[in-house]
Amino acid sequence: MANMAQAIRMALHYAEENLGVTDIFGEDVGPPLGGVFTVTQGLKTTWNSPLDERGIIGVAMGIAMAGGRPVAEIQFCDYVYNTIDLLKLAGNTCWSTHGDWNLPMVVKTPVGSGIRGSIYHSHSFDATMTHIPGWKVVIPSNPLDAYGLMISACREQDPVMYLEPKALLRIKGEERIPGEPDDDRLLSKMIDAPLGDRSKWKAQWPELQAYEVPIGKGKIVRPGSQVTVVSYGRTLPLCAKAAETLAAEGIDAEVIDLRSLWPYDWEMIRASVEKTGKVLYVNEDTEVTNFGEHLIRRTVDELFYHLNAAPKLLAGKFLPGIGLADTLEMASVPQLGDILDAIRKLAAEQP
Amino acid sequence: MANMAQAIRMALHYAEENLGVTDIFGEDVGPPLGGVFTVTQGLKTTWNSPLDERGIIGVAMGIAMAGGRPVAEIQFCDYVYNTIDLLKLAGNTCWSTHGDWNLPMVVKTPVGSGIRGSIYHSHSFDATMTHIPGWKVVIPSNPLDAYGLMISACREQDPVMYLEPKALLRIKGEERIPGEPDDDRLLSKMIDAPLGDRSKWKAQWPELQAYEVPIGKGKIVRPGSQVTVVSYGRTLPLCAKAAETLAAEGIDAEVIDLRSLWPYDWEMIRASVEKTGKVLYVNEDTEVTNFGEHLIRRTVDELFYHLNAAPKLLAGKFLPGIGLADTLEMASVPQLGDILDAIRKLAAEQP
Amino acid sequence: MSRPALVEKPERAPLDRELLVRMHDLMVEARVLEERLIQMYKAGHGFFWIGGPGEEAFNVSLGLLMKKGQGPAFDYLHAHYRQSATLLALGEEPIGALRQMKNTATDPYSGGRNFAGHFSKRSWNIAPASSPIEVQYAVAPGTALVQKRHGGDGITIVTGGDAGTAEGDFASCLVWSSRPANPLPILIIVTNNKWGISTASDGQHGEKHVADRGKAFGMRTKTIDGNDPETAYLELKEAIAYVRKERKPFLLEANVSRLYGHSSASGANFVTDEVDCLKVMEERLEQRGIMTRAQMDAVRTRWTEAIAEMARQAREEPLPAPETIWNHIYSERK
Amino acid sequence: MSRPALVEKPERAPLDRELLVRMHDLMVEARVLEERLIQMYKAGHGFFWIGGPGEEAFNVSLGLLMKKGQGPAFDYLHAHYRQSATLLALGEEPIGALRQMKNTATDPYSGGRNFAGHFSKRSWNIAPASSPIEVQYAVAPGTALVQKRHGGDGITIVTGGDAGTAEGDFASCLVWSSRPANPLPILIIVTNNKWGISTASDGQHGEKHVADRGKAFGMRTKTIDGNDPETAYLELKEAIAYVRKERKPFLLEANVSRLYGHSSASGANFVTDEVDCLKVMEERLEQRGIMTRAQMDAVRTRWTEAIAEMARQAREEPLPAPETIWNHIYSERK
Ligand SMILES: Cc1ncc(C[n+]2csc(CCOP(=O)(O)OP(=O)(O)O)c2C)c(N)n1
Ligand SMILES: Cc1ncc(C[n+]2csc(CCOP(=O)(O)OP(=O)(O)O)c2C)c(N)n1
Ligand SMILES: [Mg+2]
Ligand SMILES: [Mg+2]
Repeated sequence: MANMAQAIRMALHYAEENLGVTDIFGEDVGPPLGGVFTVTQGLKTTWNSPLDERGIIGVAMGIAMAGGRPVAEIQFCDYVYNTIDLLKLAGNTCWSTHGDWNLPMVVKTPVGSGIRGSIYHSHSFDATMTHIPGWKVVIPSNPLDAYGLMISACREQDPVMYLEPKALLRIKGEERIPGEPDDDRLLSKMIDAPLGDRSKWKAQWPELQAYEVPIGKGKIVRPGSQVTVVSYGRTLPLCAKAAETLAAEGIDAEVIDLRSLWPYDWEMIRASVEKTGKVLYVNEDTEVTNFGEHLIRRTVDELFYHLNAAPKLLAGKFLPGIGLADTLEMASVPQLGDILDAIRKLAAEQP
Repeated sequence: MANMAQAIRMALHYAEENLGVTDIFGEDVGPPLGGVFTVTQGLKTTWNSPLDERGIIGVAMGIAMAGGRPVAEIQFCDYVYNTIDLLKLAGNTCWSTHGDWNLPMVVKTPVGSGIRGSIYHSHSFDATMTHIPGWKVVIPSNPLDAYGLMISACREQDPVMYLEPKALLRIKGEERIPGEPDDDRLLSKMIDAPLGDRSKWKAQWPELQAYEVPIGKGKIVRPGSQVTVVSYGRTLPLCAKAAETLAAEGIDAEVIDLRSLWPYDWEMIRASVEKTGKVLYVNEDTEVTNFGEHLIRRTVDELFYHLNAAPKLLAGKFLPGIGLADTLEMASVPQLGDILDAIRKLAAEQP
Repeated sequence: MSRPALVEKPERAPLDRELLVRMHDLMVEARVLEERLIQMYKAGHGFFWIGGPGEEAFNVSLGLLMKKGQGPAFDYLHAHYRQSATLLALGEEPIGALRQMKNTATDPYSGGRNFAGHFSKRSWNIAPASSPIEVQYAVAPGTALVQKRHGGDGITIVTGGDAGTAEGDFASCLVWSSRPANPLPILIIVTNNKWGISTASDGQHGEKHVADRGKAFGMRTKTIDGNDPETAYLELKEAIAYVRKERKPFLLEANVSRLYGHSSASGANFVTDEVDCLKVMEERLEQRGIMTRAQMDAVRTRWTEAIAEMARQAREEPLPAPETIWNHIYSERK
Repeated sequence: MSRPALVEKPERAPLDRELLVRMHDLMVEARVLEERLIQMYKAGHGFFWIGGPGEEAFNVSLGLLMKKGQGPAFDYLHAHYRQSATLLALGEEPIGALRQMKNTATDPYSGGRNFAGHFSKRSWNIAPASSPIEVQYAVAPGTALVQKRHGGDGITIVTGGDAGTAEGDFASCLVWSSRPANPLPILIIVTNNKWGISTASDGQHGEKHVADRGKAFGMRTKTIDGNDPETAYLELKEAIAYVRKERKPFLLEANVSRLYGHSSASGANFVTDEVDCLKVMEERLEQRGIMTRAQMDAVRTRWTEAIAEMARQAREEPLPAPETIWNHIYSERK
């Protein structure tokens, strides 16, 4: 099966061919590298931009204004923070002009910890981004969703922020992308750029098919009855794994992959919490003014009398950075053990 | 009594004279204007910077590194969003260098609605700022606190973000700044720049005295027993007024002025909520991934079994901007009527 | 360091009568419109004024020279908040600006949401003017890039003030427009009025001319007297022709005046110590015998009455309804 | 557009023997250190490598010419992540870099928190190197401003790469350093290795020389061959002397090599098609009869052994304890 990097690449190829994507660009996005995570190798509309994130977002807006359909990359979300004003501007352009202009543009950027990225390659961006109105925000946790969300993103008429959990980019999926060949090695031969000289290389694209993951729809990764666990991105597979482990201990957790952060699938969360009465939100952004806190607010706002325990958030510690040493990274953002503990504790709580 | 603009100005004068403040700078901060809200008129270390917010924050950091003590201004917080990376950098410098460097610097910026500022002179900044570790964040709601918080800010060894609720800058206080003259007109004559040619004008400073509002300490503006209302900035006086009004209806609300957003006075909130069992958080930032949601999370985390009703947040609507027309502004951010309704509803709730 | 007041003297053939009369009419229309907006502000029929009195010679010329239409075959304008004269020269009705001032629901640019002078008109490629200084310079290369690929002779035009060039976005515009991999058809304009709100440019600019910053990038550059209507028109014409044909960037700096101060925040009162391009124009028209004082007065009277009438109309139109805040967060286009 | 490889030929009096021998020793020390860091990465004793092999001629010269000490009377260095040779030339022990590579608790620059090459040493005015490209250019004018006011001859030095000059912060540095109201004693350096990760500079830079961007600001500028140790030293000496004395900015661009690619992310393998400044140095020393091949080999052996020993030591030191994440969020200074 394709890994997430390949899945996004295939979706972008599909979008170039079928959805009118005109420019896939950013730092090192074009040849020879095709992206620091190989996500944009072999695509036909890629190009390398100057090292200037403000220019990247600004030019994406301009391309969208003139009828193009850009997918712009910020190499690491850690480097997006000098463009927040432009992201806000992109998000308010339609509203400020009373509907005169809209900006069909996608910005993609790797997020999160898990590759020993130290202070500036470990940031999360979900808290900051969900505070910016006018955008849609998605984050896949497996290759097939990554494929389907990118296709949906490239069909939107408004800005979409596509977050790539970098710890998951190299992980293979369990479901096949529609059109991808059966043989992984064949796939790699077809679409992964070779080592060494690439100047003559061209990707051989499989016959890919449309597949959409609708923006705003979550996914129940594991049904359960006792505790609801809502997560996304890097921590989602850990939550799924924790739920599996805990099933053996007799704890039956329902795990929801939110997939879209804005708009998000409140109906799915609501139905689950009405059933379980207990909910744990898990993400790895720093925990003060965190998007999970929004979800907790909405939970107590609308479901207070369904709750059998206080809703909980497990998130990154409120620290200025994630330290390089393993000891530091492990202590800073949720790991499997932390998730297990949190679910156990919540399951055990007696109202 | 001094208004808030005068109070901050006097605190800055005190800080220039006594706390080693070396540079008060930003766009139009120096002569002839002395700030678009007159806050920096007549001060001796002011100067006008280029129109470049990134330069302003960067240079403040550099000044702090070299042993200066800067107070940098971003003219409106609406224009701070291209500097978030630098604010993050300022906030992580001490941590990243394992304590080698620290940055004693203050950034001040007007925030909030209330002056018909339309899309770009109405922003709040508390949500974004409280998500940035390594800073202290304060926001006064009256002139005396404004004075005391600025003095505390100028004594810190780490970056302090000083938010000025612009709707309150022209409002006079009810308490005297230590040292300010009895006669308001005299004060104005002494420290407000004259109209017309100012090139020969010099401020006549009163004999000001030290007065600190400790960072991290809230204030109970009105004690009460039935509902806790926690607010800050522009909405604080509205909450106080609402509580007063509601007292006549037999609703006894306790109103807390948070004053410091980070660190904040959790002990004060906790004690109050343990007493009332009901809490309403009020601010005017947009309500998704809002700092009030953090406070709600902490409330349910630690005080779940003390609650007689779901804790509530009244905040700005999740909109791309605040529209210029009065009808739009009133509908977008909490007004007195909204606060009255929210308190009434919470007070009436039966567990 | 102070700058020479006139950097360039017009030495070309004068413009023909018809064009000058047309320009004069538009300049008067724009001036009267701005003065009406200021009056509305002062009378409490609006919360804030900012606009372009003093820039009419340059801005009218720009509007007359633009290729108007929608899409990459036509010119894009990424303007700042002093560009009313350009809109009028393109054929826009003044009532839109009055409605925006009064923030009525009928405001065609923002539905009562944005400040005066914040135009937006997609059908003519007028990108929305937004309050943050200089961001338009980061966006503009994007439309130019699509135009380059599209072919034809459509160009992108971006304008902003002198103080704002201190923002990194101005540099980004120079960098992105002059990449050897893809030079762009973009006219980068700086209208230099020597002020940023209250801050004089003298202490802030190490550059002799802002336009010099383009030189390192191998760009054509020029600093012109934007207060002279003929110079403005002819220099713009030449610069636009170059960009249209060569598909390469041009950085043009125009020295202009700020005749009513920065905005209503600084009082919006007429200043007497700056060159008034409308006066320059009228003197020339009289000297050359193209129009008489009486004819010119008649033009002003005509516009004053017409625009006063429009202002009365705008004043009676309703504000947007509160619940409309929820409209247009996302596009309704499919 | 491609650039001339050598922009400037050294035509001055050669440096004296003693200095050349000292420079050689430091260049070898730095090269051996970087190669050891790469080895550590490849052996799994570190997660990421980035550093400055190929820049030793320039970076050693810079360190030798700096005025070392704490506070505004001394020079500030706002460097990026390829500056190890400068630190060594200032007298820093190599073991610190090894400790940072191994992210041990003893790492003197970040306590095991930051990547290799991210130095910080307040007692010598070494500002923390941070990963975001170019932000140091926005910060550096701040230290220079304090130095200007302080008096004396301390200056601020800021360094960064060629690709990064596309960020607005580079322009901010030029703007803030050259304000007529307060020109600053700052040496603005760009080390041009013609690459930003995988992106060749040819397609991205409309400027013939990055240094030309300073000209509009009335700044002294120069583009030099940073691979030639003598040129580098002498040009730096002149530029530093100018800034020290005149209290004005200077923009210096040094063409340098990137001998092990961008970082470990691109493999960190030796490239054979770029000039190696250490080879240039050694050929010169041999030609002039200052050192023999055998003497130079002995220098390398000495450093190789010393640094290998330090690496062994660093490898055995413990990682920071988990609970230390909470330390230094705020200063403990009072
Ligand atoms: C990013 C940003 N910072 C600050 C402001 C506040 N502001 C509005 S206009 C202005 C001065 C602009 O000067 P200039 O660029 O010369 O344009 P002018 O108004 O003179 O035409 C300032 C500082 C803003 N609108 N945007
Ligand atoms: C703001 C920012 N954007 C992107 C990156 C990722 N990145 C690290 S190094 C680099 C290339 C830098 O090139 P250059 O400025 O020429 O310096 P060099 O590495 O060649 O010395 C990039 C894009 C970053 N660190 N910071
Ligand atoms: Mg100006
Ligand atoms: Mg480089």
